[in-house]
Amino acid sequence: MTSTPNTTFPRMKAPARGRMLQWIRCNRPSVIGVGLLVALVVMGSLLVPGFISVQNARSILLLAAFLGLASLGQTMVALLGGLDLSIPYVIGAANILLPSLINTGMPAGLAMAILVLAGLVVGALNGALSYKLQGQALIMSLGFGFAVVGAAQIYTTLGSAVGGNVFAPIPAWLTNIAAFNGRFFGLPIPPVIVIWIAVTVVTLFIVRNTWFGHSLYALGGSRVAASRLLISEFRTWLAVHAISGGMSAFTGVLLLGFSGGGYVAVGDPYLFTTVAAVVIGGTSLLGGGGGYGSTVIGALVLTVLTSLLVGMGMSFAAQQAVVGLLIIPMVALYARTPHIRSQI
Amino acid sequence: MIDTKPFRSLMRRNEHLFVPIALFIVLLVAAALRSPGLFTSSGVAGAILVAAPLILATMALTPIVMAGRGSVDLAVGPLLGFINVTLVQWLVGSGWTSPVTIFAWALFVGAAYQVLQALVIIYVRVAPVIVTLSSYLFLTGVNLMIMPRAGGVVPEWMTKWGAGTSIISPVLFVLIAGLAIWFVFTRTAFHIHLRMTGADERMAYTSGVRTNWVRIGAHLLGGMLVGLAAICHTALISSGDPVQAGTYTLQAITALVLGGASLSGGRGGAIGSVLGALNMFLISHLLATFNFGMFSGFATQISFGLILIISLLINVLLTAPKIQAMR
Amino acid sequence: MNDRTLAVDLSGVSKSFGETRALVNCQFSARAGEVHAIVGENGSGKSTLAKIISGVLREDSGEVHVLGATPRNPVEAQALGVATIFQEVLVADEASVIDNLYVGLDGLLRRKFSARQREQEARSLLKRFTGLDIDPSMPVGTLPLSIKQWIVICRAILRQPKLLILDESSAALDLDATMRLHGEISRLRDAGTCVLIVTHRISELVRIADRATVLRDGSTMGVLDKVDINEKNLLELMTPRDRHVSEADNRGSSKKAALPPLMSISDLRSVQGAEPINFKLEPGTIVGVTGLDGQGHERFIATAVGIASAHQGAPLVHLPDGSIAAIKKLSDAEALGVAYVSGDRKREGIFPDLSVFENLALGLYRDNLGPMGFIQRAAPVSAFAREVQRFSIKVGNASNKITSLSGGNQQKVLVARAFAKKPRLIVLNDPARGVDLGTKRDFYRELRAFADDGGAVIYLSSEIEEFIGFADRVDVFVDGGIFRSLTGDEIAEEPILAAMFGQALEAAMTFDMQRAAS
Amino acid sequence: MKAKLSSTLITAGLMLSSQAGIAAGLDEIPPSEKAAYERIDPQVPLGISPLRDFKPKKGPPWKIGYASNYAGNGWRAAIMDEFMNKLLPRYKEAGLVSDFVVTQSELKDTVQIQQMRQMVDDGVDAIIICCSNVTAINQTIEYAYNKGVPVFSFSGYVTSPYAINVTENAAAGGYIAGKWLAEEIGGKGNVLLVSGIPGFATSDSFDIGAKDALTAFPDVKIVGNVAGNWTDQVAQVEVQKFLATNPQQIDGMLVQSSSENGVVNAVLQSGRPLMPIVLGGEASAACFWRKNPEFVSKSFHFWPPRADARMVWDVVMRTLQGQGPKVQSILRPALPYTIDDVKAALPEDCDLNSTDWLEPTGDNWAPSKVLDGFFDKPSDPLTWKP
Repeated sequence: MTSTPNTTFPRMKAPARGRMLQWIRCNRPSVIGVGLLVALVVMGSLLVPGFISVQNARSILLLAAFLGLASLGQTMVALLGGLDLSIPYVIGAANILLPSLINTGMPAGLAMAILVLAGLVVGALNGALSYKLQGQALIMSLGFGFAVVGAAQIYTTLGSAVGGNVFAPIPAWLTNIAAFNGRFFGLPIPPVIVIWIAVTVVTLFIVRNTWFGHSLYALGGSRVAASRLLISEFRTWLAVHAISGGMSAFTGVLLLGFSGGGYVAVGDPYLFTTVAAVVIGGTSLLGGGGGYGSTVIGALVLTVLTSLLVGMGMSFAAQQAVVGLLIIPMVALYARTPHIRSQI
Repeated sequence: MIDTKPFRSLMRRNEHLFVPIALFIVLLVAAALRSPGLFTSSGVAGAILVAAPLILATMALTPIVMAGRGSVDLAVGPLLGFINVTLVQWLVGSGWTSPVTIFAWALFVGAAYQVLQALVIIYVRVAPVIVTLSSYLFLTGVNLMIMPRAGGVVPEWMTKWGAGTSIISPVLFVLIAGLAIWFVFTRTAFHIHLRMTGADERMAYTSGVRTNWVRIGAHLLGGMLVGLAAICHTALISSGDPVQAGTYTLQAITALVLGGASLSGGRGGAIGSVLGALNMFLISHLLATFNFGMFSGFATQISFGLILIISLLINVLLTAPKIQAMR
Repeated sequence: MNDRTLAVDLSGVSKSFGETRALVNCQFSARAGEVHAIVGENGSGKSTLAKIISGVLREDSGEVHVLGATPRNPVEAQALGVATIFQEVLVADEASVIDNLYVGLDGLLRRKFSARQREQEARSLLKRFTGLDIDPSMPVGTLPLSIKQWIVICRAILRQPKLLILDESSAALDLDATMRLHGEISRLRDAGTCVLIVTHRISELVRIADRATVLRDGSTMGVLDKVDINEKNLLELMTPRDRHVSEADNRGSSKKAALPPLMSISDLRSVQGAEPINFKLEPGTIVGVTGLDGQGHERFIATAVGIASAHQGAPLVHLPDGSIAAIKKLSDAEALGVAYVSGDRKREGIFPDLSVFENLALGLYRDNLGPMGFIQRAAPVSAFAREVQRFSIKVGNASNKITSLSGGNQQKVLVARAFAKKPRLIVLNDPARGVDLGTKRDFYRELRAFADDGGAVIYLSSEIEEFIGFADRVDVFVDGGIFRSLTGDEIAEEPILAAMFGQALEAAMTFDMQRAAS
Repeated sequence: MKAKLSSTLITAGLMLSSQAGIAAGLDEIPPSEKAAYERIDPQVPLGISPLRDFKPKKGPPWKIGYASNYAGNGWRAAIMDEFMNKLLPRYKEAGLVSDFVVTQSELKDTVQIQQMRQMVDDGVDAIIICCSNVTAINQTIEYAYNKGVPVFSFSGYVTSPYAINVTENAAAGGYIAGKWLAEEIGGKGNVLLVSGIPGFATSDSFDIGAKDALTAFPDVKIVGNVAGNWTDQVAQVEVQKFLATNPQQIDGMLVQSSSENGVVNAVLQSGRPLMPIVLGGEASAACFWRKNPEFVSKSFHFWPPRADARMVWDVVMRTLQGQGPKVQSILRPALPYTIDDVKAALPEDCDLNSTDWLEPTGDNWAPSKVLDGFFDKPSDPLTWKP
């Protein structure tokens, strides 16, 4: 499940059992994540009536899909040891700009493409300017987020009586993508779930089989060693931020079907939940380990957990507190920082 | 002939304050032109009242950030909110309203929670940014559980604080108390330990600095300042609010960066933080004079974003030649 | 063993880091008022020993007595009177010289010295050692490395230690400075301080040590008294009897015919103001590059592969078709068939999270991209098999993380990565740092074979012994330029040493004669 | 148990407030309007107005400030439009208003406090606020009052003794809505409560009233409460999330208006059968109703935006003119309307995405005659002479 490009060497000689243990050791975060996921589902089926149902599974997958799509960029930035705090703002900006563009008479599909492209550009710009900052790069992304969402809100408010949010007729097909009763070629699956699966498969394939994917892990492991292999840190840094911006914009436009209108705060929950999904999945924020496969597990764990807690009658507030408490033990399991004694 | 050496070394040590000071002067001049009302006694009083929680929250972040390891405290806003709602809901709700109780509670809760975070960072050895992220989510949830919606009342003696009609006000005294705590702290050797730990933890550790105590101390100090910030915030809104205090996190981080502190540790101080917070206040004050109407909220946001970006870039330009010289 | 005069007394101390056993049942003791050297090859455990004595590390088992107690951390060690100067120059660049000197000397809250006292003491201390009048309020980041090294030394001296530990601390100092340091060490010794010197530089300790403890593979091999401290005795104890370097004579078989060079460098200045460098490298030759630390040889290596840019001129590569191309950046070197291997494998070598296979294959993927830029694994897989065989790398499972291998095997993977690219010229920056002799021998053998097949090698090392019986030529750097090129029988310890210290060849010869006579 | 507790609290509160009212200013209210003060939120101040003898510092013309705290829904947009494009030109022409200053604080109390203080310092003559936090800006209102700047809160009250509240009786509105919904679903079933912004006056009052109404229906259970922020998009997202994570049956939606269209869409998207939903005046939801007349039996004007805006403007002008408002809080009752009213207001091919509002016809919300009754020296503000 993990997307670390630790290619299995073709001629493995170890006996099957040793191989299994070996694999578990190498993919400990994923194993823990999947174990947690299974445990949560079992608990849900025991504690919450109706937890194991097509309806509930569809709901969980739909919510996890948005979180998963929004977390893709965050995962890649985290692999390089950074954090992108502009994600919620870019989501919000795309979410209000799309209906605003539709209101000008532009076809929705074209508007979506333009916005995803704009997201890529904004992300790349963020990456270019934050590259030199290293430790403070996340603050740069925050500043970028503020600027982008502020600009988008001013743009959409110009000539409109509504400030910030945008009202517009949303095409039925776009609503269908994100709706619970959405249908994918007649199947009762909201298309956004299919989109998420497709994005996941493509991402895992690309990371495993392209120079870019390998560059990510090489840079996360050791910047200098990577530069000796002619891996450009700048280009990769730029690329992951561009991807993050593009995916945020993509999530933002897809969420329009969910929100029914441009709603700038639709991205707000993703400020920290994307980080939580990345961390719970097992990608170390110190760079190097983990990957999008881990984040997919993390997003599912978070969503199943939320659903379980709601089913057990917990308020939104209590859910948030529980998720907050969960993060430290999860990170302590697989991303403890080394003791200072061992760093001298 | 005048000996310029001490002056030069002072300049060198405070290079990071150039940008915030310059920005502060520009903003003051602009404010004087656009809104002379700010420079009346009630204008200043209002400014103190509104800016005090942010100034103190930014100061609270300062020692924690100075301790290094990229430990910017994301939980500062929700912790401020936690103190705010517990003050209103638990203390005032149970009739404990004496100033001594209120201050003791605010300082104790702030310090205790921060020390807890420090202990997790030290002994569980999880990166500070993750510990505080976890705290952010946890406290945001807990605040809503304690107080599902804004409301409640503050103690009788505090209701007058929010008036902000004269410069010499209780809020000013709390602010001065915060600065005094900071001043005392910088006179101690602990301040040097903190700077050295933040600048190079391995060096400090091997040189015999008790780095764990320093980290705990930094959080303790930060926690006490959060407590004072929470009192000023509570006085400002005269009620409890489980949600809004959360926004102080991003504001304080922005102010901290505007004040020239380095998030990688070792560099920072009260002057920079106070300047950063004041600059934030002045920016929003100035923007409000332009009658942006419905845009005012958005204009503020975009300005903060752009100024943050520019300020970071200027910091890079200032420090870049030095880094090259080091190599 | 509980002799009162013993400043340090360790018995049966073991320490492991995961799979690696750094110390195995190690014995060590040192008296007050002596200079005691801890000697051993890289990776023999001497730094671990120093860290245990200074409280940074805790032993897994055994008894540790330092000045009458067992320090559990640096704070306790310092309270006992231990001061340690670590290998790495640990300074806070943003803080002032004063703060860097006095760090850790205050109480948790109370300051022990007035600002005035600090300022004066710092100024006079630095003046005494560096001869320069340095403003103690300067941020350290703006000072050169050698001054930083002095700051670290002064920090230790300020503490008036009863036990002073120097862990390879003269690395950044020039000869003159080293002498001043030795003077200070003698003064401290005479005042009753126990001084421990951790080093692999034999020449350094011959001059100064009263006694020497030799470590090999984490165990004590023996203790030498002053009269017995000489190169022969030390080498005998440091290296296993069956694996002496000199046995593996991989010197080039014969004089090469005057072939056109693979690389030529003329009037290159890698450092501003240095003597221009002229350098030629013919196929089939192995050129050793050395010098005292900070003499520009490392910078030269970096320039030769395009990691650093030259101040003037550029290295030229002569291609088989007769054309000539310059190396301006690392990608040029790569394109022209010049491979680079670093000995600092933790920083610029391995990728700790990736598998053994990926660590090697990462160097090859880019040359083997398939349609649409997708990675092809066939070529790397066969290259991996070939190189594992060639260097007899003990891989275990190729999909294990590289960190599961020993240091020597990790380094082999890195050298193999360079070989797998089939370069024409290999540049190695101290690749044998911290590896065992068996690995070194494998390197020498394969590099020689590579050269005999028409390749060429530039090999930087700080250990003179490495060149003996291996290099065809040794270029010794002083002040950023090549001070002397040694060939043939000149490739021996004394001439190289003499050159490193900038002495004339005759002086080296007389030095040698004197030794022969005595 | 919980419901019982809250109902006791409400009753206690009602008694308290009515006593206070009698003691203070309730007998000043025109007898015909007393009905609007029933079932009032106990926190609404009902004393004698502090501005009875108010004289403006100067003017006319006056400079009015509008310290808005939100702009993200159609309701606020309609109000802005009424202020800027209808009322302002008319009153400028009459020489009564010179300037209208607007700020927006994005729901941040501290920002609103700063903006209001700045308005006072920059010399506005009166400040209008809307639906804000009940207590957070009280100190600021006092500050303004002391500088001779009256503050008027519309569509929502503040507890400050120095402000005038010009608002609908939201608790009574909530009561009507709750009672109607309980009856609509047959007195039995699960209800989702979609609040406005918790902690803000109108939202809390409405919920108190609604819950009070449901105590009479023991078989109606509130199974959840989400915050719709009075915004369609927010409500749509929140209700969808709720429906996604709660598999149980929902029989009715107790919605605070200005988010009903979002709730309708959320239910439609969830694939569940449509249940009765409380509708306010959103033209979009009304259009859906027009196309599906069987959807609900009745709807209500809880807080019609344009009528609310006109009412507060009227009161501000009268106060500045020294007409002397009698009481702290001027309240209006919710007005029911039916599918016939919708048919009269909207064409058959109405827009399901409209951002317009259905308003009470004519002067029905706050007739001049009625407002006259709340002032000591009543006069039409436009024809008033100093």
